[in-house]
Amino acid sequence: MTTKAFDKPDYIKVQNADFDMAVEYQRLRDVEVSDGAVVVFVGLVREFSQDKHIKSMFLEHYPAMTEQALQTIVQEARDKWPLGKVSVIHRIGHLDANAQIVMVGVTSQHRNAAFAAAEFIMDYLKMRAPFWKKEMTTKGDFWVEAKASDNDAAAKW
Amino acid sequence: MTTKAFDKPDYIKVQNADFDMAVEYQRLRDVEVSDGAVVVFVGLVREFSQDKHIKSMFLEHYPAMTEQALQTIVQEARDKWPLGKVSVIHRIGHLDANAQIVMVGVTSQHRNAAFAAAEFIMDYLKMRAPFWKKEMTTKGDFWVEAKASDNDAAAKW
Amino acid sequence: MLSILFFGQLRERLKTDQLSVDLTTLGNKPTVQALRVHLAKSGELWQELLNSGNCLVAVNQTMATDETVLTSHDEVALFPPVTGG
Amino acid sequence: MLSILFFGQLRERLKTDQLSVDLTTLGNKPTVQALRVHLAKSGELWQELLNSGNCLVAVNQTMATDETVLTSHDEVALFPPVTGG
Repeated sequence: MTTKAFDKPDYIKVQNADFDMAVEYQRLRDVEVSDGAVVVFVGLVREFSQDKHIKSMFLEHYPAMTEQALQTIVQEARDKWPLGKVSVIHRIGHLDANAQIVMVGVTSQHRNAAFAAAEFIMDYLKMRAPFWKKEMTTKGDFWVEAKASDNDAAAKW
Repeated sequence: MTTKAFDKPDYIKVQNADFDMAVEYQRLRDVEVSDGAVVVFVGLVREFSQDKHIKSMFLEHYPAMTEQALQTIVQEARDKWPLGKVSVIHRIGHLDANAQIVMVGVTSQHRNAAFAAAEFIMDYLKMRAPFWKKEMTTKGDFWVEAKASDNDAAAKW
Repeated sequence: MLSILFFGQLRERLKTDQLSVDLTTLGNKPTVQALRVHLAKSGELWQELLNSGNCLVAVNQTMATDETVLTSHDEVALFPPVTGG
Repeated sequence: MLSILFFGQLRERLKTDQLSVDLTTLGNKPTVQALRVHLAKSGELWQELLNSGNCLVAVNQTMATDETVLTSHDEVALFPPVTGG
């Protein structure tokens, strides 16, 4: 489940285990790189989806494809912006309300490149990485429907 | 030096002390809010500025104005996007190479709002908050010159 | 043999994780489209879900289209639009 | 009296943190511009730095312009373009 490319400092993981922001932030601050700008995005399980109270969530994925899809997205971001370190962690399996689902962390010498790359990776991950969410709510279990706005978000790049 | 508004959950601090990402991230994840998206930006002292090796940095500010300027910028971001929690911490005084200088953290139900607001706050902070940096380098001490690109970055909002 | 995988709501509604299809059953031009037509013969629900426009396809772990030509031992995955992140 | 504060490189080059100016010395129309003209009389370096276009001004902790009118007890800050973040 772990991929560590040695020619570029990408840290891409798909795991059931939770991740620790302090550890992940430290990984991005690696002194070898000495970038001035760090941007981190974290997505959390929301407690409410429209009118439904979410008790937990199940995240299914396509194991053989997932990391390759994430690596392709990270490489596209590297082709667009000058980036130092990039981390992408996506959790799978059962997650409780308020749990961390996904983290994208990016460093760059330029803050606007770091912001753009982190947002780009999230937008493309939402559209192209093979994950599917099912919400266990007080009104029953529902597969999450893809949103047209996610395709719109990716279209802007 | 501490300002805590009770009508809106802003955490704005100007301090010499370092800040701890784990603590600040936890503050943003406050369960009361239950936003799905968290974006954090951190600016670090770079080791190199053009051809000069930076040993340390001195950050001067205008104490009576600084927090008010930061609060105005945060309020402008709240007027533009639906935000949950917002944190802005800016350090002053002597800072070593690789030290943390500034942190902006934002939560929202929408990831694109969280990204935009965090970037907006940084862009405006760079243009309007009364801080001045002096770099102590191996080639002497130099006040940092304002960059035209920082005005351009703020102009896009 | 082609290996066919199903994910998400599609997997659940078809009650099928995985199945195998002999490439020769897809005729002279064994495309993704030909595979859809073949699988749709399995019943009304299959017919409905595989042609809904909400059924994406990856061949050998890369997103593919209806025109993509299949060869023996390909892994074909069928799934709804993704909802990660 | 007006309280005038200096920051950053401006403070360092003028070797001045702070000074007081009697509002009446600025004439009938005591604007920021009139204050610049008054302070510029302190010497060539003052003349150069205060009129360089790189000298911003805040009145009572809010960004101001040359046309801003000053009143007694105002706090006026003069400083170079900011470089925080």
